[in-house]
Amino acid sequence: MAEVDSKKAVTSPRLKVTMVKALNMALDEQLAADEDVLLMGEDVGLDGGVFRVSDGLLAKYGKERIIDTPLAELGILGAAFGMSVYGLKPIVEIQFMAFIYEAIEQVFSHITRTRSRSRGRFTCNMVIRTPYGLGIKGPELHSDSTEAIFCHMPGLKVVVPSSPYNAKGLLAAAVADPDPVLFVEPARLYRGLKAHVPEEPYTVPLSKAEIIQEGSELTVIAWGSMLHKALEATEGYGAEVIDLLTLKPFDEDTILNSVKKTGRVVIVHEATGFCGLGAEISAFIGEHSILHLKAPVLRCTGPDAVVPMALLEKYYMPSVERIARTYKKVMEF
Amino acid sequence: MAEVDSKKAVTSPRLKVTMVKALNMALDEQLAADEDVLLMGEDVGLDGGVFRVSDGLLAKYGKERIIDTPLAELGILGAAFGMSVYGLKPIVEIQFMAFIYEAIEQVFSHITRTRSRSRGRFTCNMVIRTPYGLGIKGPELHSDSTEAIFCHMPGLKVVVPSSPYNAKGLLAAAVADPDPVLFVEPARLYRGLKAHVPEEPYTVPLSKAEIIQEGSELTVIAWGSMLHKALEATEGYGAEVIDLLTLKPFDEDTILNSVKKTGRVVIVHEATGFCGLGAEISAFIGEHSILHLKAPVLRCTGPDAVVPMALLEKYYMPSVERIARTYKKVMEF
Amino acid sequence: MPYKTIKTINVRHLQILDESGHAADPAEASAFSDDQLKAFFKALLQLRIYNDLALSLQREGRIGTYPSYYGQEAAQAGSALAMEKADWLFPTFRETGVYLLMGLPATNLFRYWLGDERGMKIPEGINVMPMSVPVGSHIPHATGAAMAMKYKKRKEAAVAYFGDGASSRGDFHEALNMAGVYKAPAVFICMNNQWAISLPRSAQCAGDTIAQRAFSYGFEGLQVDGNDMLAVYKATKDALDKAKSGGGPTLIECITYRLGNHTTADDAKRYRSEAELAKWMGREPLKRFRAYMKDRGIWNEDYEKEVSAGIRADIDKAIKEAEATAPPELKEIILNTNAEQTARQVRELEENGWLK
Amino acid sequence: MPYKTIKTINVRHLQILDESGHAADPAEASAFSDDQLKAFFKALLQLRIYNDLALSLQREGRIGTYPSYYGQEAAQAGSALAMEKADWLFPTFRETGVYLLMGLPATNLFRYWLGDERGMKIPEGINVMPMSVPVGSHIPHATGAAMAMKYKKRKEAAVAYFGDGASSRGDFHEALNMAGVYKAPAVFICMNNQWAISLPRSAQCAGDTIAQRAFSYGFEGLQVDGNDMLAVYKATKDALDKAKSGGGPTLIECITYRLGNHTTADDAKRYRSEAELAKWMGREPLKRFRAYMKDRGIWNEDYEKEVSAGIRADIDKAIKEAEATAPPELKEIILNTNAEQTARQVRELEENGWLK
Ligand SMILES: Cc1ncc(C[n+]2csc(CCOP(=O)(O)OP(=O)(O)O)c2C)c(N)n1
Ligand SMILES: Cc1ncc(C[n+]2csc(CCOP(=O)(O)OP(=O)(O)O)c2C)c(N)n1
Ligand SMILES: [Mg+2]
Ligand SMILES: [Mg+2]
Repeated sequence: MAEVDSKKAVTSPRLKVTMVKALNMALDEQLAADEDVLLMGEDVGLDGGVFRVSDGLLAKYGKERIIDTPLAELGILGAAFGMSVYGLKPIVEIQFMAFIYEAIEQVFSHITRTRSRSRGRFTCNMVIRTPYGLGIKGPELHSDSTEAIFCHMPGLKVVVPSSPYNAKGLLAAAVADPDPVLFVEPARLYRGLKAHVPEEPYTVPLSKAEIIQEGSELTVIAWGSMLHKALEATEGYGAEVIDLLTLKPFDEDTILNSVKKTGRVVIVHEATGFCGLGAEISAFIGEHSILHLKAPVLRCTGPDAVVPMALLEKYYMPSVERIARTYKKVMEF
Repeated sequence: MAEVDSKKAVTSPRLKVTMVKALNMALDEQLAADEDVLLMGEDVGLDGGVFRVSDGLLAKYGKERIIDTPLAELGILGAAFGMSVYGLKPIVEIQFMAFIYEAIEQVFSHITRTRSRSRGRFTCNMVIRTPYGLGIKGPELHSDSTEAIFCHMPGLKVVVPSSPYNAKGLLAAAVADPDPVLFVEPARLYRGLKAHVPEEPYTVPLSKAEIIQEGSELTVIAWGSMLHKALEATEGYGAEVIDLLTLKPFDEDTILNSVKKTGRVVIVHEATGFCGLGAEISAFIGEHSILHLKAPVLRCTGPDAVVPMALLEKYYMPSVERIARTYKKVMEF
Repeated sequence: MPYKTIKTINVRHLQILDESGHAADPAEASAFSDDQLKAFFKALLQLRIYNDLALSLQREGRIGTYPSYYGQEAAQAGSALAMEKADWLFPTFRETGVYLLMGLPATNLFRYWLGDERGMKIPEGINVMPMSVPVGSHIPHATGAAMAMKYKKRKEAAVAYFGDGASSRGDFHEALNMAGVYKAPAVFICMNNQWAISLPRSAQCAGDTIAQRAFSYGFEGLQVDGNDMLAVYKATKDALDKAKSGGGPTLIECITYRLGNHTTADDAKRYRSEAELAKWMGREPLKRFRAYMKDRGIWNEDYEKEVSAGIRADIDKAIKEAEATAPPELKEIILNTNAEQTARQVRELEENGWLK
Repeated sequence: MPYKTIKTINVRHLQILDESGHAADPAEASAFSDDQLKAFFKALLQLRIYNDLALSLQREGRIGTYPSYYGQEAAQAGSALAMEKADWLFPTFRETGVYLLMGLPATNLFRYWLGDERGMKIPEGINVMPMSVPVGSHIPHATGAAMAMKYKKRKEAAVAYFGDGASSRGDFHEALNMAGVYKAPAVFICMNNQWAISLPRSAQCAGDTIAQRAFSYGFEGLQVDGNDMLAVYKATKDALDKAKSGGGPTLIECITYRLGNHTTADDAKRYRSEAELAKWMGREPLKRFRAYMKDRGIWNEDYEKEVSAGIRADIDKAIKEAEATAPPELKEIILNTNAEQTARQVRELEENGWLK
């Protein structure tokens, strides 16, 4: 897997770490800096989380701040909401993205609406972390990527890191944000790549995309787990690759500037295409840049089908070849 | 409110009825025709449903088939799923669209996946009916329109009627469909328009849009509650107005044929724009018809904001003026 | 017999005034001072009058759909008056009376019932969350706030109000279970008013009491005569004290009755009998409380008239204020969605002409 | 005292074989015939051997993540053998043994653990739903199926299996509450194996038993020694009989223990003590059952060897078959999403070259 070592990650001392470790460092920093920050979720304590993102934190911060919860996702998010309106800053881990579904009412009817409902009296400074995506040969329902559903919820920010560096900095920014943030972590990249990460605290700003590779022939927009495949598939083109990082609200300027330059766009995501985030990006570009477009904006996504289990997962997920085919289509239009 | 009397609704005897009555007739027919059809939900029995859609059915079919349930949306949809894999055909009423959120896991992780999960051994012939939308001065969370979330769920069909005639026929088709259907009823139109409806059973096919008004200058795509406003706003243009009827999977041919003719498109919906269904339609048109487009595909939607209560609702919802402004933009591009 | 009993659970019930209003438990009743009783009575009257006025306003089209709490005044007032300022409350849409007694200006409430979000902009210092509409979904919030209080080592409690219908919901279960696990200083008050719209309590759940559910979560649940203001007050106070002294949560099931329609959009005649209504009308809380005040020799008609007049004047003023309030600005549609507006939101504000 | 007790609940426990395997209740135990005991023993052995082999396959990388049910064989076998063919089962991912005993070919199971959906294409005539992964979410399905059975006036029951962790979920609550309301012929079997991944039962809920929850739903809940195959069988049988004769649902809490890791991706050493493990190893179900067979004079080593050999041969054959199965065709990714493919799906099948 290609290593994406952000150009910004050059301060020293630096550590070469996985995304899991980078997230662990970010959590540690946030907990150390502010006693109102708590971490809660299933198995986040002694077990350190099923992916070990919270490894060691229980020993350091105690069970009042690293809260192992009963198996009750809606109770967890509901309680975290109660904590946050009271003034704490809970970070919630949902073990796998599909397990947040029981708690969607909490997200959609309370977490994202309390500021509006109370005209600002009550707000919800909460981060919900959850792994997403295929590629880990997980059991059924361990590989969903339904970020688009959450992007459709006014009031929620949705963030997806793609490297250890930006994972650490974005998580810090998410905790600092006064509004709720859904922080969706690409499980396939948890340990799949290592990169240098500064030891000291830093933030990577929300709502800013990063241009991972500059180019003038084709704009490629991707995030998280698909970013590296999308990048790999650009070989042979002068493609500009945008790592979206914050999906909602996304960085409009970076996208439009690139489209102005290239006139050709492919959006890559793992989720099923219909009503996926790719649709929104495509519609947005169409609305604002149609005169710059030299070809249709194409999406390379998962099919309109239920997310499969291990044997079929690598076909469902856009492969480098499938992505390259989409680029070719756009380039040859 | 404009009366949309479908050209197809010409058989006699005909009754001039509201959408509520048309839905009631459809339920009555389905229950009469097949003893495996049941209706369940909160207050659907004696009370006849809070909108009276099931008025009189308890007396006719008894409490084993018209099931008043405890206040437990996930239990209701979960139980209905159990019934349907066992072989029944439950029609579930969710009192207001926002109250399905607690049960989204049932929809997303079971109802829509059981055919795939069991490779066809178990299927789910279920219809979930729920009212949506602003314009009824409802309390908070009584006016959501989050159809896009459900459109993103592979395996689910999403249908929205716009008239008494198609409400009756689409509901019949939904019950006949072997897969789960979310049937989203525009609350604002429940009693807002009356139209002639045949007394005898008929179906309006799923996945077929209807051209409500032919035209060659502009394609307008809308559904449900917004259709009539979108139609009204076309005054002065030779606009072709498409009533989408089935949102997922939508009728691709009708859309593309119209776009080929007009080259200009506006999509109107009440839901917030970001990742709304308008985005998917726009992206789809961009992918398949960019060379026919003479202007950007524009969306006229609710803003990126929490759905408001009564005093602000008419501003949030696209008004005839706002829609007309969007048409103008596209026409003058 | 191979079966052996391994656990026994006893569910208790509390009543201080009997159904006609005389002291069922004279010792407990006489523990309340005259001044306390007068304050309670005033609260009951205030709630009754507010509700009556709200219903007339609705009939006149001056407010929107309104959920009457007629018949539930003792349960609302008895619990609300037991709270301290620092406690946090998580009510439903029917707890209008609780808001009033916790100090929310009636003006706010009338604005809210007009469909104006600003009505639920609760003033700083009043720790009552906006009314929760999705039934049951707010119960876990009280658990979380209570966990936060415990973490912060503050002597406060979090209180959730909800109905008999809400007790069927998953949120109820997850919330009470978590509260039990963390021994959170929470009080769960179930307003069992016998109906969830058209569904009677007996069809809502097959258990004999809702109170008994608490035992599965490791804490006590008790039933209280919810039309007996003294019993509600005492049960709530005891539960709050227990919570604040580390004893963990309590579930209180107030047995009461919704004498009116579910909301002004409902017609209860469709689903319930006149006989049932008449039976409960006989147990109506204000009448009972008046009877006890008489027993104590501290009530007469003039006294009630005087108190009523004061209350009515206050509420009339609030209505005037509410109706004189300028409508919300259009930019409000977007402005409160998040702390800072996004580029798209700014565009929407401009394009829709909502900035003026 | 103004408080009075209005309800008393007694929670019962069932054990037939004691912890060392001797008859705790000789009368009940002797009601089982030698042939029955032999069939039970064979089932226990079959489950033990299957699980061992699955674990080795996983270690060799020949199947994916696998959740061992080591230690829970009596609870699975005892309940499964009490079922009739017409009953409908709603299990979790840990009930592999239940599938085997209900007649699902082991080949299917091995395919499933390889990550092949076809493994859960349950043959017609076997009414067991595919394994449910989202914990607790399938419990309402049993309620619904049971309601359907009652509506169809069939003498059948629906059975949900779930863990101690699942009992904290809202779905558990809504499902049992509805089952109580409709007196649905459902049996809810909680496999309380003391752990939900790293969370011990004591931190899952503060109530003393999970069984007692049933009373809030208006029906009985009882605890059963889940490592005592006879007790599990009897409790399940009784509950099924009651359900089928109109007596409504039952909740059975099987007290058992997960002797292995949560799944092969888990390391239980991170969170639980050797001492606890050793204690439960002493109560392990196969050993206990063997001891009782010995008491009855129907067990010796040769007998066990012979039975084992037959089981092992069958499972080996199933593994070979499973491994010889051709991988799923790529079009399977889409084909089972709905009954008929949409235009978009057809395009996707073509563009991705999945039709060949
Ligand atoms: C989740 C949800 N489902 C349905 C509704 C519609 N609804 C509003 S109140 C109500 C009944 C509530 O009953 P209960 O909890 O007993 O409270 P009460 O109205 O009696 O005060 C229903 C079904 C809702 N608001 N939320
Ligand atoms: C809704 C949901 N949340 C989290 C998970 C991850 N998970 C899988 S099994 C498990 C623990 C289940 O515990 P229990 O119900 O006791 O069953 P057991 O594993 O002990 O058999 C968890 C948390 C899941 N599968 N579903
Ligand atoms: Mg009620
Ligand atoms: Mg367990």
